[in-house]
Amino acid sequence: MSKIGVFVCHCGENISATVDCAKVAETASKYDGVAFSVDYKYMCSDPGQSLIKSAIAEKGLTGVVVAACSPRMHEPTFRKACAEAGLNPYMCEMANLREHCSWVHEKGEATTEKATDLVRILVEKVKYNQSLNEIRVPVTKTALVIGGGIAGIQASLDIANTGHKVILIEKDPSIGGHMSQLSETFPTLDCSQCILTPRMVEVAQHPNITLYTYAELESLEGFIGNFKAKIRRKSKSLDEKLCTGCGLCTTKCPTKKIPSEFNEGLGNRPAIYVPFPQAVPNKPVIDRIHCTYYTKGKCRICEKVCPTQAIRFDQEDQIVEVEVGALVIATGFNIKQTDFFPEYGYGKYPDVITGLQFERLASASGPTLGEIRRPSDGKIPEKIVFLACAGSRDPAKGIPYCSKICCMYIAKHAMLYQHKVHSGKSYVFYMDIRAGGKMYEEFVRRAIEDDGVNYIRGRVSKIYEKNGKLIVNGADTLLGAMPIEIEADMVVLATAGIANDGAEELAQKLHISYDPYRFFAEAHPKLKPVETNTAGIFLAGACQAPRDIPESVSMASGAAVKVACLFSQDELTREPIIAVVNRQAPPAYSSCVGCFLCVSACPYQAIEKEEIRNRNGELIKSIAKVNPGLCQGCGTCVAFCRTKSIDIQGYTHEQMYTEVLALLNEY
Amino acid sequence: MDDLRKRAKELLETSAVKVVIGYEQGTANKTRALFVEKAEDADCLIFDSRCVQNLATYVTKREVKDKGKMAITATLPVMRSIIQLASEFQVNDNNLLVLGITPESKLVEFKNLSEVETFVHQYQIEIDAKNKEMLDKIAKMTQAERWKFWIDELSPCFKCYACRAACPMCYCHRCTVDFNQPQWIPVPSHELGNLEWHIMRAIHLTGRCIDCDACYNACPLAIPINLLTKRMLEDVKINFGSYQPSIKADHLMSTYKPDDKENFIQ
Amino acid sequence: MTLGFYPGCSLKGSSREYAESVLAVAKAFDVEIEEITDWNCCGATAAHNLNKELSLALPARILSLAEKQGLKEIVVPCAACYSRLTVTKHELSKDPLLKATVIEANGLDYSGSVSILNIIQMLDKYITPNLGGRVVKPFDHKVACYYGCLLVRPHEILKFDREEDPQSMDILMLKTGATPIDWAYKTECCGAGLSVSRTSSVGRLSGKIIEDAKDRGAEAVIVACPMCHSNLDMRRDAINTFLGEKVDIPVLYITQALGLALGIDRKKLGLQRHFVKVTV
Amino acid sequence: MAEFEPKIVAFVCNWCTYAGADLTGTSRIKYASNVRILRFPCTGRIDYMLLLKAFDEGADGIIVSGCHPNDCHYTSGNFHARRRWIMFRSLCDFTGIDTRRIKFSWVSAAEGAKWADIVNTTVASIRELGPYTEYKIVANNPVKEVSHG
Repeated sequence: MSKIGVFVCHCGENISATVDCAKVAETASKYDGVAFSVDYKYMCSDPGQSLIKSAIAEKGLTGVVVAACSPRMHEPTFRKACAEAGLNPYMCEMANLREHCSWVHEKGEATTEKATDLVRILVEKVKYNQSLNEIRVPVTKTALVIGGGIAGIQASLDIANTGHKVILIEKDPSIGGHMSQLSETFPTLDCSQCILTPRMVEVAQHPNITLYTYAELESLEGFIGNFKAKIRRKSKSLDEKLCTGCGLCTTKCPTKKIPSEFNEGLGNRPAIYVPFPQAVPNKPVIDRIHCTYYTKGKCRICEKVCPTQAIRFDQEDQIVEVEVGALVIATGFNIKQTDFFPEYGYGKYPDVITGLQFERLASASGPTLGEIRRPSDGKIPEKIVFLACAGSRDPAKGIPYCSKICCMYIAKHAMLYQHKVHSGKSYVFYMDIRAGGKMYEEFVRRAIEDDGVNYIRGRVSKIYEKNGKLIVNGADTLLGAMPIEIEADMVVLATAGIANDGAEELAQKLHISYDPYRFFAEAHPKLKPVETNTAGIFLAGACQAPRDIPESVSMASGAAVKVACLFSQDELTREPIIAVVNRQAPPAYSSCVGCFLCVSACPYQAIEKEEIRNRNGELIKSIAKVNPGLCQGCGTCVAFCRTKSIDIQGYTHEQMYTEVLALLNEY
Repeated sequence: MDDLRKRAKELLETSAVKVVIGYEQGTANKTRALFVEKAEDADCLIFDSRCVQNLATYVTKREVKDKGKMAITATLPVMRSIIQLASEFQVNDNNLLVLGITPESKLVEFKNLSEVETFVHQYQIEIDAKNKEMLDKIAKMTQAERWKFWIDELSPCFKCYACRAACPMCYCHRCTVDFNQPQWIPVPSHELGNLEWHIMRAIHLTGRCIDCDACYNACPLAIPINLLTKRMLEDVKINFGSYQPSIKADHLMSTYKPDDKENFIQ
Repeated sequence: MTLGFYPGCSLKGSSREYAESVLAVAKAFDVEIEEITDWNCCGATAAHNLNKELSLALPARILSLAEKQGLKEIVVPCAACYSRLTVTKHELSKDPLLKATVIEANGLDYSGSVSILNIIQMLDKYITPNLGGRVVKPFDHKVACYYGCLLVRPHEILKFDREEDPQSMDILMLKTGATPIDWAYKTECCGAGLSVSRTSSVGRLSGKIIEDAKDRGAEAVIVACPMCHSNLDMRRDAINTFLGEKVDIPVLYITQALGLALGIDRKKLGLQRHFVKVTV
Repeated sequence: MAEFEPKIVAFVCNWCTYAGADLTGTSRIKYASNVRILRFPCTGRIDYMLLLKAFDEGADGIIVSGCHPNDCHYTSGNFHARRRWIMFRSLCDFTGIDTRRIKFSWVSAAEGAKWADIVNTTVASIRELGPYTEYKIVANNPVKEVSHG
């Protein structure tokens, strides 16, 4: 038999002004199973809480209903008070007499009647409440960071500096990401490499960081605090321990005309290569697709010239298995290539280039050593046109979003061009200038006012080649859509920032969600920007949406703090409001029939298959099992299950059914 | 159907399967399910136009399943049921072999269930004209008329659960009606409980029912309960696209599209 | 099989030579052509700017008549007519209500079963596959293939060729022995209906087209639309005024150029009807 | 006779509509007192059987409300719920249940005023429809004896 205590709060006059609290308490005292009922001025005050505690002790209460404000306000307070008095905190429920009753209705009988109803509903519910215990899961205090761009580097360093182990994997031969390709950075124009490379070196030397370059995630299992990751270390055809990074092999390799990824195809590299001089690690890999030995079976020159015999042609990919407690995903972004734009020539004009290609032209370490020369004939362009929003904000192209970084880098490009080609003329076609950010607007104004970049508000309809010039047809919408034709020597398209290749596959491996543009989805757009819906997996940088460097870095540090918070505990505790699949005695084992339709309904991939086997290991039955580490307690599976085999603690079938009955049945 | 008997015999003789599920001559010129376990009994197998019972209902039954690998004489509705069951992990290639019977009454043996799926997908699930007319008729009634229609129709139902027993999709060991903490659906025969039972049944079958009419055929009172599932089939088509059972695809009601359309949520 | 033929107004009037050349080429390859009986205006420009239902009912009637006549496939050489008919078919296919309205208005059945071919599709389907050995007088000239607007746009509906840089005419001309040039004005506006009301605008717009063709060494401009043809050919005076020079590059329908390559008599192709003398 | 006071049961999710109703309170916006709110973790948890139960037990109207699409605390619980509602509502309609008595809505934690409005309009429309007698009559029918034999 239940012994329930009802505690009606006046909340000063907030409740009592319209609800007759004494009457509510009196009516409640007559309900079946109510052993104690009282009203009090301030239930959340110390004396109020003491009232509850002493009632629990003296009357031996088995359940408590506090009729006061919203449970979203004080549920934790009263549950804690109950726990202190030795009652399981989950035996305490709150009836919302303030926000849902006294504040929204006029004084009168109907309001008091509603208040008593609300109390009754909860009294009946509490009868079916069960003692619940917080869920505890251990934590493996190692983080896996995927992606070695600036976001991944920052996250790795921050986590490593809190004293925890980090495994950083990068799919390319070197860390550095897109930032290493940039010439100067806005709004300060400091050299990208100069600020990035010290961080890269720090990663390589940090005692807490294990760096795997040329490596990708193969699979991930487990849940927060307890992930198991398989990492594929692609073969570099090299014994890294022996290699000294002398670079002799790269100079002797006969296959030299492979478009360099680092230089965005504007320069070449050999088949055995280090992507760029400051690469970390500064050791080469063999590109097996282009290497003569792998394609034709002959050559092995690198092997012959290597002074330490470090080349390993027969090296195979290696699978490394690691256990980690959290992941930071920092796989970055990509940009649309020029061939995506039929109106600008399907990529057939060599002097129509992307923003990243311009970065390489402007970079001192680039193929032109920092001189702005056009790809077709190496001439210095006298007239250059920049097109903002190439693809971005264009629903017809399937990219309705703003790529965010282009307005700023275009201003930077135009500025760099004006600094390098004093006699040159530069034009920027834009839709809007979005320069929100510290010193950003000032930077754009500087480009326009100090460096004389011509900003034209309008779109470009077509680019074609004529007599060695690129004819840019556009309109100036500030001059009444006046048609404008510019004979340019070079055109730079600020092509849309898009999700990286393979983003979907990675998301599926990680069981995280992604948006329609394949960018990874954050758990909440405002309040959980670095979390994903899978507990323990965090996001950093442009894999979530186009981001500039400062944002990527802050996000990375944010994600690192989330990881550090997680790692500050030896065990995680979670609210026990989770789904549970019932278990029964053999031979049924569970009423679950194993249709597993709940698996696709679960937003958190928290439902797994559990195989019940007999002593001989033979499969008797497969049933659903909720992983308490992953379940967030939404209950979507509960309403879905045909056999009612899943129930959610705190909102069980019996509790909710009883609430409906209690509400409509007058006592 | 000599080739069916021959094949059944072979399968049993070689122990490729332990039981062949098919039809045999019953009483009163009716056919009934037959479970052949010995090769010599295969001669009792028949197949003709009277064989409309959905045999797929047996492949999830413990008594049959425990015999070992099964082979089943499967008409189009049976094959559809089997594909839906496969998508719900109730049958698989290791425990079931399909001896398909095409709508032209030709025997085809499928190597695996995905072949069955390919075969099944050649045919759209279509509601027959008579029932379509009935659905339209009910849709055109006023709400009060519909209420009366169904309360009257369902009133004689005494919850014998023959519909459930005949349905291959109702394979749950514990049905919601058997659940008693709380008692979702009252046990005695009562209009409201009957309505709740049939609404629940239709919802549970939404996106799973392959429209074989086994429930209706089994009902001793000939209550047109299949109209409920037919209406759901139509609605699925309108709202989420045509339903076809599929082994790999996600279940229609356990997935969603962010742009699912409705016109009633304020 | 008999191929239906919808000429539209231009091919019966100002562009008779287009019709003549289409029929001449078809005849040369024994393609049976049957004109749709009692056809009406496709509703180009006027109707579709004023009244949506009317603009769909007009082409729908043509398609209904074709169905009634038992035609499975029709060729529509005029790009504007092609556009109207195709758009109508598309709109009616996705809106059953609209379809019902239009059927009622026309009093004719419409099922949407007739497939509509533009001239390039027709040539690619019935002529070019059988071209082997038939080119007796290769059209050995540098040509600028001009597609105009309606042949390739809107892509979502027509699903024909690449809308910004179409290739189909170039590929076809290559087979006649011509050398198509790479140029920038393939799909730029010729001035279209402004031909009558604002001839000077046509002079400017078409002028740029002719100028680019000339600058890149074209000896002929190839078109597949009567509107394009009249602007580039008939309005040559206005064009020359705009350019400030006399440019005499002839403008040929693709069927005329093909006809020449096949050795068909110039008169049968209607070449004498052009304003700019066809010297190629 | 006193004016008919409809009994309305509201099934709401904890994160949006429950919080939205809290905001109605904090903003002191008044609304009709006929509604009783039942708190669920998510609209995904709301079992359609509970809605039928509410009518069984004498409710005259029902409100079902949760987070707007894309705003679900659990990302997709409301999307799943929406699919079910589409089918459930249609089936109710087909079986003659008065779907005007079930109001579905999205009310976010910021829409205190919208919550008051939803309650008020629902109460007004149910008041106009009157008590759900159709259902109540059937509910009060006696249990039938079934003779087996």
